[in-house]
Order: sequence, then structure tokens, then C-alpha cells
Amino acid sequence: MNNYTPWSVDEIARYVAQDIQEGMYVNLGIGQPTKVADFLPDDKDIFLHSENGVLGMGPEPTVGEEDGDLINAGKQYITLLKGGSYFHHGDSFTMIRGGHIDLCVLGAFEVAENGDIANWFLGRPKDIPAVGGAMDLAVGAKKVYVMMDHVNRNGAPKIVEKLKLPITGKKCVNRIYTDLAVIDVTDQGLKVRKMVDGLTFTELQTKTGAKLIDNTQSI
Amino acid sequence: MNNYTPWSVDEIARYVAQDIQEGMYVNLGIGQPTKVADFLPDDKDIFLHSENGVLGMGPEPTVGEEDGDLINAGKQYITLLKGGSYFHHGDSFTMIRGGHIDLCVLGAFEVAENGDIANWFLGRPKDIPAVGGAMDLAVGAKKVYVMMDHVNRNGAPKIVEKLKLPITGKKCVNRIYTDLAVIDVTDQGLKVRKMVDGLTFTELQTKTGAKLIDNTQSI
Amino acid sequence: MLNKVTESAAQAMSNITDGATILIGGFGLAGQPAELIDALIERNARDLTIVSNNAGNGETGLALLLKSGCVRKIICSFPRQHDSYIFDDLYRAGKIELEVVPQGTLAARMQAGGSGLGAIYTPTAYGTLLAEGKETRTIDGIDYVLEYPIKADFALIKAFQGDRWGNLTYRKAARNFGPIMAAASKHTIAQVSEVVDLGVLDPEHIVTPGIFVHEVVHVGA
Amino acid sequence: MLNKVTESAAQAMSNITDGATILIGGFGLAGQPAELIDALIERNARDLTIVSNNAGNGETGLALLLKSGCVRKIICSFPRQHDSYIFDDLYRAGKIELEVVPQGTLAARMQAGGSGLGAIYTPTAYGTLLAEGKETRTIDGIDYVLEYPIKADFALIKAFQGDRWGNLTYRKAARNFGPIMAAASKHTIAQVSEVVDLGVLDPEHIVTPGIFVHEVVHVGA
Repeated sequence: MNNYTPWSVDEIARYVAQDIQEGMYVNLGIGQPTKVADFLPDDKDIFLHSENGVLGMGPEPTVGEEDGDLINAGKQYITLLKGGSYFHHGDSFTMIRGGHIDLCVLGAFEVAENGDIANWFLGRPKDIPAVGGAMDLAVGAKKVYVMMDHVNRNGAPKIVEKLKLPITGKKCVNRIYTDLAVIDVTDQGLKVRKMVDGLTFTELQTKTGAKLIDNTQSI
Repeated sequence: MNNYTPWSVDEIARYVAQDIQEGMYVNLGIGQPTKVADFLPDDKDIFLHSENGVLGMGPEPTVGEEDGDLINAGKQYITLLKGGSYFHHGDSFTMIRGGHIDLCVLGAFEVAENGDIANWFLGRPKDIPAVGGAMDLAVGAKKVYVMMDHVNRNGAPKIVEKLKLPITGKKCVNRIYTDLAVIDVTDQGLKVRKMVDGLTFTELQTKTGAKLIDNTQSI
Repeated sequence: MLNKVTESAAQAMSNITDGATILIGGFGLAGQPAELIDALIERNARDLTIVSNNAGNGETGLALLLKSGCVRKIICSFPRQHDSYIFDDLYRAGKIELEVVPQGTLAARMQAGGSGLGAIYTPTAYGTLLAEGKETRTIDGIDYVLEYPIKADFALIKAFQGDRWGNLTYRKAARNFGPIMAAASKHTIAQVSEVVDLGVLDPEHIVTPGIFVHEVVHVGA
Repeated sequence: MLNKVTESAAQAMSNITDGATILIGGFGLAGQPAELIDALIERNARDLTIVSNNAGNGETGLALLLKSGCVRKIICSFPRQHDSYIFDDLYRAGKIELEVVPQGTLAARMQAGGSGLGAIYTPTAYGTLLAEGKETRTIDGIDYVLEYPIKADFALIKAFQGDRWGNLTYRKAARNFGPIMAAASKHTIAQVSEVVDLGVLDPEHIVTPGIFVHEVVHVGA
């Protein structure tokens, strides 16, 4: 029996949101990362960017107010904040590739201890590759945070020494938020910032495929 | 005594204007080429482009209507036609370098028989190089027409076998309009399309530093 | 008087022949020129290379074009998505060629094509399978992949308003690839919801100047 | 609440230190951020590298900046023009370094800088003295020159309207280098004729989104 409860996606999203400062330009990847938007503070100006040419995304539209021309990168209906803007794909990826996005939050299949990421291609013979903007974000954003389960469906670690899956971004991840812990990727190694209540560092290490450093005391 | 009168700048400009078809996007270089605008037909839509982000230039403003934010590449006051547009320098040179400008008309110091041009730098030790958009136009426009005197102030030919001055554009000139003749630059050589009344082909050849082909009969 | 407004989508397709490379605008359904795609299917030119962000979904637009069998190859960033079963089946059956390009590289290659650059060094995809076999270079300590321009015979895009000189505005996030595709193709056909008189579009607000547009087709809004 | 509007031009200059590389907008006088340049002269940071289309004329703006002795090097396309005697004298006296770049290459290098490309192959200047010593390559039968990005510490630009998030519009041909310089610098300072409330600028008409702008300074119109 576990003596701890893993964080829910909402809880992870809240932790990510807490680490986003006023004035930051942020791109939230498709899937779990989209949730982060729900936990951003209302009283701070934080700018959400979408690859398809939107800066200053607002909340979901109310029913009946959806506009087919106003969607995010995940093709969900969105709204635009006062002060937001539209632009073409060239300018949108100038923002991404040119280092103007302060932070992107991505999902991942695996992250290696050096910050390598595998996040959109499993490499199985029948898989259809579909990269979207994932690689540009991994390379271009000033900081890359990953949000994912700590272990996969079979219980195998998703944080590893070396990627087993095809690499989709080299040395780009700065921080990992899982349902068990928040971990910084540093030149000195993987430093644990925070853990789920009731989980011991030793237990966390057994669920992780790379060496962890306990840094929870100094955060 | 000459038994001919060289064409005036206005006359040369009129000949250039006659060769511009409806629907063409045209960039007129600083100096003599600017004159061409005065002879474009009013009843045809021809689009004048200026490097500094203007498409659809209209005539000079009337006195008192000048706007310091509305100038051409020669820093002269201009107007904008209905249907014209403004854009930034990146987009402006996408138009030029990307081959979207049908025609540019440039001044020149020398043109070689293979279409090489020397048109903004004399290469003397004290000269300050100032290229502007000349090289992008030479390389990018679909057609490059040159408008210049047939000989220089010392009577020396400006149309030559090989450039004596520093080259500023390689094999880019398609046609030359001088005060004495209109000459096509072709793979077969320099073909004279038209000459000033009273001038013989032999006389024209003596004023030209490269072999000419008389093509006036077949135009 | 120059008038780029073309009577019908069908007429606008008349120059498209077998083997053409065609850029098709849109991100998902936003900005997808549905009526032009329908006309292209009618046109039935074969052996086409299509460049678009996605590979269609459901049984409309781009997906239907693929189903029609006109397309030999598709270059896109995100073929597999909700309801993309037409593409998925064609791909798995080996009936369509696929070149997957990161979305930003897709945009940058079109911009290179439109602006006359010969090639660009981009950091995206360095060290991954999408860079396999490609030339690379380290510049100022960063690793880059050499990528070549995308230029096309035609672009089919969807805009909001257009005039007879081909000036265009867009609507919200339907702008996406429209402006850069217009610049990267020899012949751009834009479907618009409204044709307006010359001078109605503010010169400060025109997003795609007419120089990049060759035909404007009005479709029901 | 984020507010990028800075009280004064002088205050906006406070981070500029000796040795900085600064992009300065404008084509001739159109779009030249005169008040910001005046404040930069006051700031008296030395050893600057300036990137601008021209090298100033008369005794104002850019010309005055050069006269102040703050500038070590200027990168531009067209230094010699009507009344550019301040630059001309400094250059002939060997007191200023000059790098002449074709205007389109200047723009393209800034765009490469702003968009994170490592280098570009451009056809402009191939085979001429401006390509001497530069790497070249033939691609699909066309000859290109390899050019590297221009990135800067600061950009000083002139816009028309701006809001507290840094969104900008421009006026007519004063737009010129503004948008691409904003993207190519780490810290962009825009002088505007009007500061407007958030939401006044139509999201379809914003030319430079606030992400590229760090300070907005209101100057008398």
C-alpha cells in the first residue's frame, strides 16, 4: 500500500502555474499542459501564446460563443484577451525559435538526465510521425518545463539516464513536473525540488531511471 | 556636327514607360529612373514599389500636403494610391529578392555586354560605399532595365565588353535605354532595338565599347 | 483596369495541371480554403504535391482531396490528428508519400522560398530523426540543420476581405499560413468572404499586399 | 499589472552601457526615433555599435549621435546621402568603422537574428566586393552568399500608437525597419506618439505584438 497520494493533473498544473511570473510569455503544449491556464492568477498579466498565430489567449468561450477562426494549437475554441493580437505563422515561430517565449510547458514520453526529451514519436513501425510545433518549442523557448506522469502505464520510469525512445529534442528540458515530484534538470544532475507528501526520497529514486539529488531542503 | 539630337531624359523615360504593361510591379531607382513615373499611362494599373515599404505610389503631393512619414527610397515626398499598402522592410525585400517585382529600372555607370552592371560604387580610395537597395534589385527583379547616358562626360562608352569599374551586379541587365539607343542584352549579344533619328548604326557602334547587333528592322 | 477577381473557384483552378506543387492554407479547419479545395477536387489534376500544416480530417476539405487520389505526396507538420483516418489509411497502405517537417521549419522554409533565400540554418530538429541525413553546422556554439526553401506553383488560401488588386485581410487565427504561402508561390488564389472596392482596405491594415496574390474568388460567407 | 510604459526617454536609456550594439529605426528621417536618440546622446555610453539604414544627415538625430563620439562602428546600407557630412568627415578621418550591407541583406540578417536562424544564403551581392571573403554556395544553379544574423542588445524605434503591453502600430512608411528591429534585439524601446488603453488597438491591426517590445516612451507628437 502506498502511504502517499500522487498529485492529480490539476495539482501538477497548479504547481506549474505557481512558477510562472507576471509578464512571462508562455506556450502551453497540447494535452496536460493546457490545464496550467486554469490555475494562472487573475491579477497578473501572463501572456499565453499559441503556435497558430495568437498572443494573449483568454479562457474558453462560453457555449454558443465559439468561433471557428479562433482556436488554439490543440484546435480547441479559445478567446482573446484585451491587448491580444493575431499574426501569421512566420511571425509566430519567430517568437518561438527566436527565444522570445519565456517558457513552454510540454508533455513527454521520456526525459533523460541531461535534458533530452522524447515527446511526440514512439518510433514504432506503424506510427505516423506528427511533430507540429513541439520541436521548435523545445529548441526555442527560454525555459522548457515538462509535465508528465512519473512512470508509464507499465510502471517503468519516464525519467531515465538515456532515452530509450527516439530523441525529439536535445538537452532542452529545464524542469520536470510529475505526479510524484518536481525535479530540476541541472548540470550537476537531477535535483528534486518537491515531493508528494508521504513519499520518501528513496521510494522516488526507485521509480526513477536516473540518479536523483535531494534538494528539497534548500528550495 | 551631329546630324541627330540625343533623346532628353524625358524622352528616354517615355520609351521606358511605353514598355511597361498593365499589372506590372515596378521599382524605379533613384535619379533618372524616377522620371519614368511621369510617363506611365493613367488608364492602366501599374504598381510602383518603394524599398522603404510602399506599394502603389502615387504622384508627388501638392505643396503643403507633404507628409514626412510618406517618402520614397530617394527620400522624396510621395502619395499613396487607393489600393496601395504599407509594410516593413523585411516584407519589402521579400518582394524584391523573392522575384515578385516584375521590373526595376536602375541608373548605371557601366554595363557590360553580358549584363554585368556597375552602378553605385566607383571604387576610388576616398569614395564612401553606399549601396542601399541597388544590389537586391539587380539580383531580385524579374527584369532589370538600365537608363543612362550612352557615353560618360569624357565621351567614353558606358556600354563595354568588360566592366572597368567594380562590378555591383552580375549578369542582371536585360535592356539598356540611353540617350542614343535602346539595346537588349541577350545571349547572342547586344541587340539594338531603336536608335535616335539621324544616327547611323556605324556611328552608334563607335560610341559603344562592345559589339552591337542591328536588330532595329525586326522589332 | 486590372481586376484579379475571378468569377468562380472552378475557373481559378483552370491553370492547375498534373504534377503541380500546391500550398494549401489553414491550421485544422481555421483558414482552410474549403471551396477552393472542392474546386481542386473537381479539377482532378493528378500527381499533386500538397504542402499544408495538417493532412485533413473527417470527409471534407483536405481529407477529401487526399481521398480523391489526386495527391502523390504531402508535406506537413501534423498529419495525424483527430479524425484523420483518410490520410492514416492512405499512408499505411503506402498510397501517399509523407514528408514531416516541424511546424516552424515549414513556415521558415516557405519564408525562405518567398524571399529568394537559397537555404537557411535552423536549430530546430538538430540531433533528431527529422534531421537525419541533413547537413549540419555549428555556429557560435549552437548546432543548426541546413534546410532548403519551399516554393510552389500554386497557393490556395482563405482570407477575409479582398479587392481587385489582390490586397487581403484575414480573420483572427485563420490568418496562420496564408500570408507566407501567398509569397512562396508563383500563383496565389485566395478565397475571400467579401470583395470590397479598392480603397476600402486601410493601407495600414492590409496583411497581404496584392503583389503576392493573382486571383481572388468570392465565396459565400 | 504589467506596464511597459516608461516615464521618460532618459529613464529608458538607463540600461544602455558602453560597448552595446543598438539597432536604430528609420529610413532617412521617417521612423527615426529622434527623442530616443537625443536621450542616448545624453546617456553618453561609449564604444557603441549602431545598426541603421543610414548614417544620419544634418546636425540632428543619428548624425548628432555620431558627432557625440559615442559610436565606434556603424552597420548600414546607405551612409552617404544629402547632408551626411558628419558621417563623411568621421569616416574619412578614420574615426568610425563602417560595414556596408545591402539594404535587403540588412533586413534579412535582422530577420534571421530575430527568428533564431544561424545563417542564411542570399543571392544579393554575389560576385561583388560586398561578398569578398565570404562563403558562397551554388544551390539549384543560383549563386548565394552566406550571411550571419544581426542581433542586438537594444533597439530604439519609432511607432505611432502603443499600449502598456507594448503592442505597436506604425504610421505610413515610417514603419520601415521598426518591426524587424524589435524582434532582433534583446531589449526594444519604442517611442510612440500616443499611448492608448489596452484593447484600443485592434488585434488584427497590431503590427508589432508586445512580446517584442520592452519599453514604451510617450513623446510629444
